[in-house]
Amino acid sequence: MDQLLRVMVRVVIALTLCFVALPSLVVIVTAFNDKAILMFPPTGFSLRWFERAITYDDFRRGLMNGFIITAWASSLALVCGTLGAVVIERYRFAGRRWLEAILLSPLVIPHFTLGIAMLILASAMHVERTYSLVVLCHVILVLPFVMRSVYVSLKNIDPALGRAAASLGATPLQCFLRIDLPLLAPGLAGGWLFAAILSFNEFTATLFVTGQRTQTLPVAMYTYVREYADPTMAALSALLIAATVLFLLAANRWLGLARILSIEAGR
Amino acid sequence: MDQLLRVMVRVVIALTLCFVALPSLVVIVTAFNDKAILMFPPTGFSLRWFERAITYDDFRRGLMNGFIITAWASSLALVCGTLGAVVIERYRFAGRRWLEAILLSPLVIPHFTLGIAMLILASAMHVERTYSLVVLCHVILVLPFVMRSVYVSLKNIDPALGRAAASLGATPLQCFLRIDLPLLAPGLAGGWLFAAILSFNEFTATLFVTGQRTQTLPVAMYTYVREYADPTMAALSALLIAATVLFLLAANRWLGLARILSIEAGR
Amino acid sequence: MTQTTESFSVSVANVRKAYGTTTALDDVSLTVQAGEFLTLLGPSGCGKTTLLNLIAGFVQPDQGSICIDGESVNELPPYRRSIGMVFQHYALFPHMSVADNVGFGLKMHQVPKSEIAVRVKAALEMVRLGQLGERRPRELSGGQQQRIALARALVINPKVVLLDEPFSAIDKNLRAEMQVELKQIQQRLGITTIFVTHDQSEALSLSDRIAVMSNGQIEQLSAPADLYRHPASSFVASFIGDINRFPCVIKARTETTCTVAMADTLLTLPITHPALSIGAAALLFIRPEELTLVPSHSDAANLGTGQVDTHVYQGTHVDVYVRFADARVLRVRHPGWQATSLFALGQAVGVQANLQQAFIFPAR
Amino acid sequence: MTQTTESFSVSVANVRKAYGTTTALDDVSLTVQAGEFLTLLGPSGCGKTTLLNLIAGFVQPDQGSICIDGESVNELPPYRRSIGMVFQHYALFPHMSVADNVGFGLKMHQVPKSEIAVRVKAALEMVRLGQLGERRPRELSGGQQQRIALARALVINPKVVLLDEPFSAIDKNLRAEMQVELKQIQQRLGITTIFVTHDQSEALSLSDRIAVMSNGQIEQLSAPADLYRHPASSFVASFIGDINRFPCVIKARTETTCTVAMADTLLTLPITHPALSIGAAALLFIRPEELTLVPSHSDAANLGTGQVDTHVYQGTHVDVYVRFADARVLRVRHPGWQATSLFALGQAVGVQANLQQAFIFPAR
Repeated sequence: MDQLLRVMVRVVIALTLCFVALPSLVVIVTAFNDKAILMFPPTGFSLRWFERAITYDDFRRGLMNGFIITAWASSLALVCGTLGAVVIERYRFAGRRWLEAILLSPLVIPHFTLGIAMLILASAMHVERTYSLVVLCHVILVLPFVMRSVYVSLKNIDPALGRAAASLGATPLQCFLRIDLPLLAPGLAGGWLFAAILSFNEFTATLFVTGQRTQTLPVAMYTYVREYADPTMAALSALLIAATVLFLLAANRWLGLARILSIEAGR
Repeated sequence: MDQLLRVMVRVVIALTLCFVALPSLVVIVTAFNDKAILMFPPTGFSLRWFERAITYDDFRRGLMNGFIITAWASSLALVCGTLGAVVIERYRFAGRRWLEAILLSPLVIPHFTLGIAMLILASAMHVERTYSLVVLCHVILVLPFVMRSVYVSLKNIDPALGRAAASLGATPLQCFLRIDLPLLAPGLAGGWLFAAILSFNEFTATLFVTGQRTQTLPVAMYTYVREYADPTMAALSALLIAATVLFLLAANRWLGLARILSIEAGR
Repeated sequence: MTQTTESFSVSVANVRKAYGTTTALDDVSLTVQAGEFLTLLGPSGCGKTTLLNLIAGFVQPDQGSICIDGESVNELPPYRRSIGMVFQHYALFPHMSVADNVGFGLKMHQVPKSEIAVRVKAALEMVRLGQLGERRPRELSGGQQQRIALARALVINPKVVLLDEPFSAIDKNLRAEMQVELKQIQQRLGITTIFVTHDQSEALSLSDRIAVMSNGQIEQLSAPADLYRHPASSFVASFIGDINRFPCVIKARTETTCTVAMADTLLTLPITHPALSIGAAALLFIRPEELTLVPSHSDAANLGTGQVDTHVYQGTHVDVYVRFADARVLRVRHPGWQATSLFALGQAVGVQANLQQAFIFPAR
Repeated sequence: MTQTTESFSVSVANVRKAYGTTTALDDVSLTVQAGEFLTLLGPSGCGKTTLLNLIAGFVQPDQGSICIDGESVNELPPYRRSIGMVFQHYALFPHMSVADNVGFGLKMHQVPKSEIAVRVKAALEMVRLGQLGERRPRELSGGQQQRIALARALVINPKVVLLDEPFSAIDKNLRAEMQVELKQIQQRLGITTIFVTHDQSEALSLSDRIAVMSNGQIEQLSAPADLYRHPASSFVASFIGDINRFPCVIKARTETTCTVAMADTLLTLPITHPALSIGAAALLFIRPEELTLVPSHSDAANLGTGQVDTHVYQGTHVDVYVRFADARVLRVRHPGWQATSLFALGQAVGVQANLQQAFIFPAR
């Protein structure tokens, strides 16, 4: 009985692993096809789709836009999310639960709705589809993830440390700068990183708020895919996957994967 | 100095709250406009867009599809995610960190890439754009969130409980069924719920893997928005937001919001 | 008012504090003399930590005033109160070296760098850890960490040092050593010290005076030997030291003595509480070391005769539990180790009490 | 082999266990007699918990065999070993009522429902909590929870009950009471018991025999009074009870006595360890209660004269710390409370030792 269960558990886990890993593998393999068609398995070997992915103008512009938007959005979200997490974790006040619920709400509001809302807002305020609009939209989307990361890090700071610092003459500001901030740093870095990855990959809401000039890489990819069916898309995806893996491996050494993906469960 | 800081903190938090809450409010208000245009602020009051949202055929079919896909995807992800979390948390083996990394990878792989990969896979295996394809895709996407929720719940179970049960004569299977499972139940329910909300709202990958017959609500909405610019979209979004809020309020009473959104930080 | 408070290092007057509907402190007043080692002792939830946090400034009183060195500090935040504080779990800053931890308070007080180095070195040598300045806190043992925390609190020359159960997380075998070290440092520096603990033996060994607290009030404030030898209430008698407790009834009383009936025995003993009237129910307390085992039915057996129930060996002595016919169990302390063989389990023995050292309080 | 092990309730033979490069147990052998209360005592990391987990089956030995009631259990999983186990933090199932917790083991052993109810009731009454069956564990105090955990472990009539520091999370003032209760239940049921603790006073008071462990090995296995009065090594002497320790040098020896030089004093005392050769460095141990304070420069002051350094009051006695000219500090136990006034701080006093009760071991 127990033996049977053990085997079943292994089978389910193996299947799950396959299905989770398969799509990425398929995309990577497909990218090396020599024919101008998205097909698996490939019929020949070629690197030309990689060349096209790297040299295609819209992708280059999308990548640059993505970096700009991601950098701003993650950094702003980090500031707002840290403040929110500190206020919610450290102070007890009426409406604390409401504040928390509102800050976390982008987790459950469809990105779709957010995109449309931003579009309506922009037109109401006669704002162009500028970078700020996209950045604002992304800040809202990644805020909950940053908050979670900071929140977990905050929970792991012994409240007695703040009291110790105060008894030694540190004002609340000195205490925050010299005690809390250095101890939060890994959590902040992890939160920023995760937010950056999410922001860089965001498509749904971005589709509504970007124009030709401000479009990010995923939007450029979507536009491309509607015109061409060649493996350039796959090649670009493979490059992105490789970059993400390298990036995370590097970050993992400094921060730990669990911290980046905010899955650590307290102390 | 400290006083100034306090004021600044309040201003930043107030601004953040505004920007996070604003889009939802704008969408809801816009939905009541009487003109056939997405405009804020509205110029008159009407409920006709709500009527249209409820009666429009594609939306009805999308809703039904969404329910079917969401129910299957969340439930399958719950089983796989629970097994994955239990194996990673309870057993120490070579490749444990790799297993964890692969199961969590959908957090950082663009949904876009996943959608394309599923499309390539489906055509390679000559599979139609059926429900199973969409379900599979969603299982992969929500798996990390379920795993995180279960993982946190598992961490909160005192390992001594399992030993106590064993010393009292419980086999590993009895121990799992009578001790672990009842104690995991709230975490499982929270994980399922969060997965369901994410799956229901997913757009990017779904866009690639659904056909006319299997399209979910977000895809139907996208199709609609490309044809019409009237407030029906806003009305539908408002209805979805209302439903989500009611749903979460109800679940909050039983499970706690922190548990549903997996932001609790251990004990 | 100022005149009376000026002579004290710390004075707490009529302080009240409630959390919601729970009263944490109920009209507590207390004065601590300069250089005194005062302990707040009580079970968890008695209000001792709340009182400490009020003095430190981490908690605001609902009512009442707190003075340090004769000045009211009610309006001062913790970082202006000139206190040194030591916490249960050390609360060392994990991202700083030991030397930076100890120097943190001096830095906050804008002491010049060169002076900081000198004073940190002296403080570390005071706690006999002069060579550990470059280490990180997590590399040290619990006892070492707490000594660093003590050095950090003392190096800023605070007006008063507050210690919140500082030894409760430290291995029991190291605790006695740490206690002696703390007491010697405190005596050498002559610094006013307020110490919170729930461990009565720790309180007895360290303090000049002990405030025994219960339910947000101070039950008794006395020197350790007074507390042990003349408890003011049945709570204090039960909480301090090992003790036997029996219900009894007052049968007769004079100015200084009273006669009580306990089961079928009549005992005459000194009065230890004013509110004892004839016929009232009372509680009789007597310590195990004031009891002696005698042959059964001996005339000396003024508490009666029972059976040996259990031996509890403790190295320096054996506690013999004697069970009476009416199910009362008495704990009798017998020095050395021979009691286990002298008084076998089940054997009938008489119990003789030194009634001059018994306490009697009204039953509440 | 079977013959020798059959007469013991639990027997552990030549067990080794390593975690990576750390040796947790190094060739440990141990036999526990039926009905015996045996304690594994040692500092954290000494291997005592590993040994308990090996007997329970939660950990597999690298080498060696474990028998329960004469049968090897090496190949049996924990749920087939017929053990009852009590954990430090109670480990009650939080989603079950107290009665369901206690009945869980019976259910797992397929006992009929009606019998479960009867046996659960009896077990709860044994720990004097008969009325709490319907409560949830979290509604109970720590002491009550641990009594429930004990009832749960005992109700299945295990061959041996294993207790892993069961009282260390319990309030100190309740601990003594719980210890007496455990000992009485154990004696009444006559059940073989293995108890793990790092608290030597708990070990002394409860055990029939104590195995003192250090670095994965058993240093001494003796009855409590033997351990206290005849320690076999300097580790045991330091770990059990309060004790003074001094380096000294062996100057002369006979069959039964030796003469040692400590600072400028010569002392003659009984030999307590075979490996003591003339000229070797040694450690002299003597308990505070074997020392007496005498007038300074009295002939009786066989340990010399020093100054009173600190008093540590403990209710039943005062420990007086005497500092000698060579910085040695001696702890002298004086019964009662008068020592604080009899021997003022700074006063010169002589120290007399009862050398018949001193221990001497080679310095390692």
